[in-house]
Amino acid sequence: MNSFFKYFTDIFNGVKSLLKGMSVTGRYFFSPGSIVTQQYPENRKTLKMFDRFKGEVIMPHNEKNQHHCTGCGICANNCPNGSIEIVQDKIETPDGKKERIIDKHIYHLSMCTFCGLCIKSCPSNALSWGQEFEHAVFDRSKLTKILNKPGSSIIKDITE
Amino acid sequence: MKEADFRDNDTLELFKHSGGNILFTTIDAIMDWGRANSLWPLTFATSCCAIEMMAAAAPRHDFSRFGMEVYRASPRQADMIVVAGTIVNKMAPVLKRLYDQMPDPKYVIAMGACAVSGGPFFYNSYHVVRGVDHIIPVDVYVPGCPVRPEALLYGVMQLQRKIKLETLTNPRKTENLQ
Amino acid sequence: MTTNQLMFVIFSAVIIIFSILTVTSRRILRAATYLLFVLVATAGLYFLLQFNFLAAIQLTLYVGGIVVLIIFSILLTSHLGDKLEAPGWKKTVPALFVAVFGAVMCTITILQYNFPMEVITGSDRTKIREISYSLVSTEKFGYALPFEVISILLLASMIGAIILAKKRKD
Amino acid sequence: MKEVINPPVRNIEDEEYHINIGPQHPSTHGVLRMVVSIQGETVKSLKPHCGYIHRGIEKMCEKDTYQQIIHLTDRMDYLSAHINNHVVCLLVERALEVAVPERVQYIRTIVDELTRIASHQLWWGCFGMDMGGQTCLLYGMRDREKIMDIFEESFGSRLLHSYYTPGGLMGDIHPNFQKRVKEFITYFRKKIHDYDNILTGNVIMQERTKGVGILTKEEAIDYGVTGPIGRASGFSCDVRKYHPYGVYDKVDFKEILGTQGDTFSRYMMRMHEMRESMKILEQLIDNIPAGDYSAKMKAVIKLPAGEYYQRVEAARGELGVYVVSDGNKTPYRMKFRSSSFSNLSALDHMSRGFKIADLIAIGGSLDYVIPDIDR
Amino acid sequence: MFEGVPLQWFLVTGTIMFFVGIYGFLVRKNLITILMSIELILNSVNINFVAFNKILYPGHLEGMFFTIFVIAVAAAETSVAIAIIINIYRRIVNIDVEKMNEMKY
Amino acid sequence: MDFSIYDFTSFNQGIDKFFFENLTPFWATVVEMTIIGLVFLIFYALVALFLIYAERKVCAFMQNRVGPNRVGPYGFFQLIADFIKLMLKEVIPIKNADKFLFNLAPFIVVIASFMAMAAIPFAKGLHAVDLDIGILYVIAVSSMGVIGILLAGWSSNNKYSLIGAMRSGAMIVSYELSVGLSLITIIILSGTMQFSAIVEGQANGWFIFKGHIPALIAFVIFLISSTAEANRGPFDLAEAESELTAGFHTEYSGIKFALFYMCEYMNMFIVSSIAATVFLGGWMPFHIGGCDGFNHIMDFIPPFIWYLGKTFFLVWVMMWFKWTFPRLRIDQVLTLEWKYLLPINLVNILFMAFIVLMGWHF
Amino acid sequence: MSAESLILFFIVGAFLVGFAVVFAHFVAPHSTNPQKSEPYECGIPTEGVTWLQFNVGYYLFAIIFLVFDVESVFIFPWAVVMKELGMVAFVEILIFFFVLGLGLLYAWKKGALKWE
Amino acid sequence: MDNATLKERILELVPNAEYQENKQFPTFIIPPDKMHDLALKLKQEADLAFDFLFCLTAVDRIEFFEVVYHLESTQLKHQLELKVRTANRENVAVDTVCDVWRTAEFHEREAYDLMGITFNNHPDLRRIFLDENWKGHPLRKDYVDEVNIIER
Ligand code: SF4
Ligand code: SF4
Ligand code: SF4
Repeated sequence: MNSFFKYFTDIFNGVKSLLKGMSVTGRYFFSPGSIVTQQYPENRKTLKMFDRFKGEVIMPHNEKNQHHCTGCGICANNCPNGSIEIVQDKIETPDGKKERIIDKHIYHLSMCTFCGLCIKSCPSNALSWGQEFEHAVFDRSKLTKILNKPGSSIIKDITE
Repeated sequence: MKEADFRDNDTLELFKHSGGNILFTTIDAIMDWGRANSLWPLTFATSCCAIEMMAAAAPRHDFSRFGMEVYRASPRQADMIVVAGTIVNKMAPVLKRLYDQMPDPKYVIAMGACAVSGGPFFYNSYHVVRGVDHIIPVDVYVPGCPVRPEALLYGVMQLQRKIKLETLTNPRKTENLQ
Repeated sequence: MTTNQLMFVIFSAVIIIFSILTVTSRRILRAATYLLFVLVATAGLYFLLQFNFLAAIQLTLYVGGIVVLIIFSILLTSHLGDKLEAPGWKKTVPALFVAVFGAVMCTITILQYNFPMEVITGSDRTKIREISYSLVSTEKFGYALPFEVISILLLASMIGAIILAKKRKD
Repeated sequence: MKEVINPPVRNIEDEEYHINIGPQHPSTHGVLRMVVSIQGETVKSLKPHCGYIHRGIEKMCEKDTYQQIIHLTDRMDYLSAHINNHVVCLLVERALEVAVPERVQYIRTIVDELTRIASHQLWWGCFGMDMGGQTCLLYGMRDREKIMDIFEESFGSRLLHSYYTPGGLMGDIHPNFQKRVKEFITYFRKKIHDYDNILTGNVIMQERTKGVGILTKEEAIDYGVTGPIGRASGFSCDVRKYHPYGVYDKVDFKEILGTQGDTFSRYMMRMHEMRESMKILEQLIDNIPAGDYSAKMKAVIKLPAGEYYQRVEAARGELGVYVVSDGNKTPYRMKFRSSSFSNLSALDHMSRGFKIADLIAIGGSLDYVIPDIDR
Repeated sequence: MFEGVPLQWFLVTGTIMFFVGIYGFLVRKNLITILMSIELILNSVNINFVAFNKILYPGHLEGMFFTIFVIAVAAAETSVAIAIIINIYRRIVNIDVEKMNEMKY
Repeated sequence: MDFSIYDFTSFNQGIDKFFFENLTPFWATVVEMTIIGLVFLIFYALVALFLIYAERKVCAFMQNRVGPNRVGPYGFFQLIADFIKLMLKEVIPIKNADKFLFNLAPFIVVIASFMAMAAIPFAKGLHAVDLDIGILYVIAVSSMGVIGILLAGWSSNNKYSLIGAMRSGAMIVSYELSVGLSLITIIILSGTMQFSAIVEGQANGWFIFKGHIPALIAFVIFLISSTAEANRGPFDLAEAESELTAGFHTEYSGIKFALFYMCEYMNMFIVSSIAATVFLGGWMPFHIGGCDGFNHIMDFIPPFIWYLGKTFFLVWVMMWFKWTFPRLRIDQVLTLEWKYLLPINLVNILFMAFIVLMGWHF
Repeated sequence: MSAESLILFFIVGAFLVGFAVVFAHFVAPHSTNPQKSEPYECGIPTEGVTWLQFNVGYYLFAIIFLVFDVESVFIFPWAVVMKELGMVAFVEILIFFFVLGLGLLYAWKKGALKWE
Repeated sequence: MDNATLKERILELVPNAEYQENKQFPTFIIPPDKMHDLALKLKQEADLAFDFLFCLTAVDRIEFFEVVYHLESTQLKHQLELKVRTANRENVAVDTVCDVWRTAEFHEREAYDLMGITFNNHPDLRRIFLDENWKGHPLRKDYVDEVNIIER
């Protein structure tokens, strides 16, 4: 007899639990306000990343096309996966000293893991985070970038 | 999104075929429209980027707006494979086989630094394939580690643009791409 | 040729062709599929004869029941690539002889017998209500007893099947 | 009359049949491959084949400095990335005997717990999906996005942050951090009821999980199964309790122990753990002391020669790291004792005698992260 | 509305089907195919029943009821037969009649 | 009651007469059926497409998403894109598969559901055939579908599909019983199996209300078992994604897969429309005895709308099931059927017979 | 409209669906590679033959199903006239159900309804 | 049990074990042939009760290999580190402990795979991560692989 009743209580409890679950989905179905979707390409205008967003490593240039990078290579050393290659150039400064400056600051976006070590370790704060995230391309070689813009030069610090 | 907002338009130009006659262009347009807007991905994910792929399918970013939420577990019914995550030497033949088993036309998105180039495991690792394009032909590269869901959606839109260049007279033959 | 004749010809052609295929196909599941066609075509014949109820029963029991069961057992007992052995000549020739001989004899007999033609009169359609009444009624032309007996038959076959098929615990 | 022969009795129901699940399979949570011997649909034995995502992280660590290693640990158990970072940082700090500022410890603890919740949310979704309720996955992901927002605002990325460095943090938390965490707690306290309604109480799910995949306490210890799975079996193994790090010794939280050791109790364990984590968060979030976000560290970190071991409680169980240093800036040998790896070894034992569908549920309740197994 | 198809046509169809079934029954070695042949035979009989009923005794239902009961019995028969076949298969992993003599106890 | 504005009977008869007057009976039938077949096929495809779209939207809303919205207004052309894509997709021939059966299987499934649709009344007089054994016919025809699934699973030379096919085979045949038996409850009440007569019988109250508790129980059982019949979640263990990748249609690609995919939705539609017809009065408007004004207003809504409304409501309920519940395990599925639904059903039939005997029904 | 027109209905359906398949066959691209037509098994080459492990559970249900199917088919006509015949029909079905209930009970007790 | 008594106990069990100073765990170097016996005793004896092997590592020490066992007792909460050294680089067999602690089974397979240490009596000593036909053991210090490794 006991098992007979259990048979029915089982059915009852089971149905109850199922209805409970259905109430959750049902409630969401009827409350379109709970939709959380951000419609990406449509909201492109208004979409703003958080200001600390790590999109890519960039080298800010000022309006005179100048940057801070000295070409010391510390960032390349610190980068855990070799995403940065520094090609140095030797020039002769006006006062006759031989000096190394940056020729190409090559940045492999395709390998970067956005760990931030390069930015943190750069002694002259030449690098920073870019907010761009739309990187998809058809050709992998497009992902290798030269961060210092052509013809750019280094900002001489006031302290010098 | 406007054409100019996209990156890498110059590479896209290279894919363009010279136009056919008008009848064919309409058919092509319909065909490409169908294909581009109905990309069913294969459930294929190996590591971290997979989580972001799931996030892209999640309510916040909602893949399904692109008609892509129909994840197919069987490659026979999938149109596209999103290689999300690292591919290692042991996995490479599996990936190749899965790709081979998909019906034409099929597309590949390399998602994440690992799939694009080996990413953090490019140097010093003994078991990582440095970019899935060594194994299968890749249509769109989406760098990032991990890729933001938005970036993936952007990559999908890039792929859609690429698909829209196909023509009936000059169909895409994946086997010849390699 | 009337619609009915055409239909009949189609159906009997399907029946004959696929029943021959059923007994000659060397892939067993295909044989079962051909059998399925035969049975569906038979159901079609019943529809043609306006025994709708019967046709539905044919579909439910034969097609949806027996054939499914047969397919199930085939799925369990044979592999995809399996082919049945071709029967040897020693078996085929006598069997063929018997079958063809019998078929020809019977056909000749049937064709020679003079059945009354053109007898169709009265109600053209068998109503389900009539069938139901005679199935349940206990009077003359009532089938209440067989109806109950069927239940016993079913009980027996079920018990038999379970006893046979249940895994013995040893 | 013919002689009576007993035909050779071949019991075909007992013959084994192998079925291959994975590497590309929706419910192996990645690229695990399992070769399952089944009999009928009952699992006789199971052989996990790993290595489909073996990336050689341990080898790579031998070439990297300690700061660089952090970004590799992120990619092991990517769902508890912060906790993985934490273990390496703790190890370095312990080896160098650096005093980490109080603020850092608080933040680390909070972030660890947030990570744990995020990981469990994702697990809940995946488990629901393994059980066939796809909606669960989407609800889990939906709520997880809130945590992702908190992370992204402060650390700049969603999943893998490389936020901890030996000695401290990469940067300070965002001013909004506390506010957002509090918002999240109120939000999630509501949503977790939905979780209960839709899955926990569901009769189908209960029938499918209760009494399935049982692991006793002894077996759990024997297999080295830790984390929620071990605790579901009654194995009290919370590193946060026994070897406290961060500020876990200052907060009040319970280590909840299960008794059944079945899939359902593993499930419940994580549900409880999410609530416990929220409790921890509530205690800490208002009390973050002011101070530096990093201790003073040398630019090049060299550990004194010797061996070090550090354990923390990751979302999936105990995470250990063993370092042999020869005094260089790179470790001589680095071994990660990942929780999923040990947990996986019990899968064979747990799933024997259950159905394939149960295997999926058991696998879901194990919540393995494949790169954590393979490294 | 039914007209035009002579009774003989039905009978001939039934006959041919019947003998095809007989042929299968004699030739086939696999138990399941034998069972299928038997179904063919039963089916051919059913056709005859129904045709006779419809064309010769249109007001009556005997032929139909016979058919119904034949189908019911066939179903019962099949279920038991399949149970036996499965049992045999479990014992000797074969369902060939010629191998069946191994089964003799 | 006046349904004359929406009565299709005369319309149908008119067409019928037109053909039979102008053509020989043979050609009249052929032409008529071809036209009807075409119309039905188009309807079939459209409904299937719409349902796929609806499902994607419904599940999106249940999951706090927006669902397809980028292709056409509200993403409505998504399905057309999918359809075009599937049509243009390569169909892979499978090695070692039994080609004949492999290609046949989707046909069987499609035809089974297509034939079942023939008997459903969409409005008064709007049906392809009105058999006096309507319900039995639908059950008979749809019982063929399972054969297609079994053949598909066996012939694709794949372990997953074979297991999936066996599972869904065992499941579908089991639940077929419940579908049939729960309908018997209503047949007792209405005393007929003819769909049109069943609908007429509900003119002053739907059977679900007329038949008290047994009808309600039968309705619930029908809903559950027809969900299983249609291979829908939570009974979708044939295509249990998390275990068997895609179940019996793992190896199907392109258009053949599309047929299976469509069939799933069509089956759902068919079982819902049967439920709507049998339990909820089909195209009958909602009437409350006594309130004539109300009844008149209800009469102005075309029966076709009533029918579709009820059907889609039930379809929506089935989607609701799918997107809420976790999947059952195969043994739970069978236990549910054989230990719960079937005995309850049998008792329910007796109960209903007793009620009818006593005249307690309305 | 007559029942036999169902057959035409059938033919039209089959024909049109077949047309769709054939059409798709012509427009769809084709390509081959050695692995494409191999059976899919999560990306691993299949080992051994593909066939199902013998599992009595499935077909036992099919057998019991068949029996009950016969039963349900016989109840249909009964159900139609139940209302009119009243008591007689009710008693008949009681006996019928009683006998079948025995069968169900037997199967239940024997454990045939337990899937394994 | 505190570390001092633990030290005594271990030395009592294995007299020729070598105690190593370590800030974290009491560490012993155990002769390879004694390890299995010791493992059994460590697990079984009530005052030791080391039932939880939480880590097993193999280290390439150039001249020899070292297998490191980290043990904990779940009741008594004391921890222990054991090391077993192989004689040289060529003969690298160590007795398995996976009959004592089941978790060792996977860890030993890993050590075999990546470090090339064979474990006697291991039930299923296959490569766990790499392909069966992979050459060499990558975590060894002398592992070279021109094809797959790009050095930085
Ligand atoms: S970016 Fe900074 S670290 Fe890198 S080379 Fe330039 S100055 Fe040096
Ligand atoms: S962010 Fe990290 S990975 Fe990227 S370039 Fe800088 S150091 Fe290298
Ligand atoms: S690219 Fe980065 S996030 Fe993606 S799989 Fe590789 S390591 Fe993981």
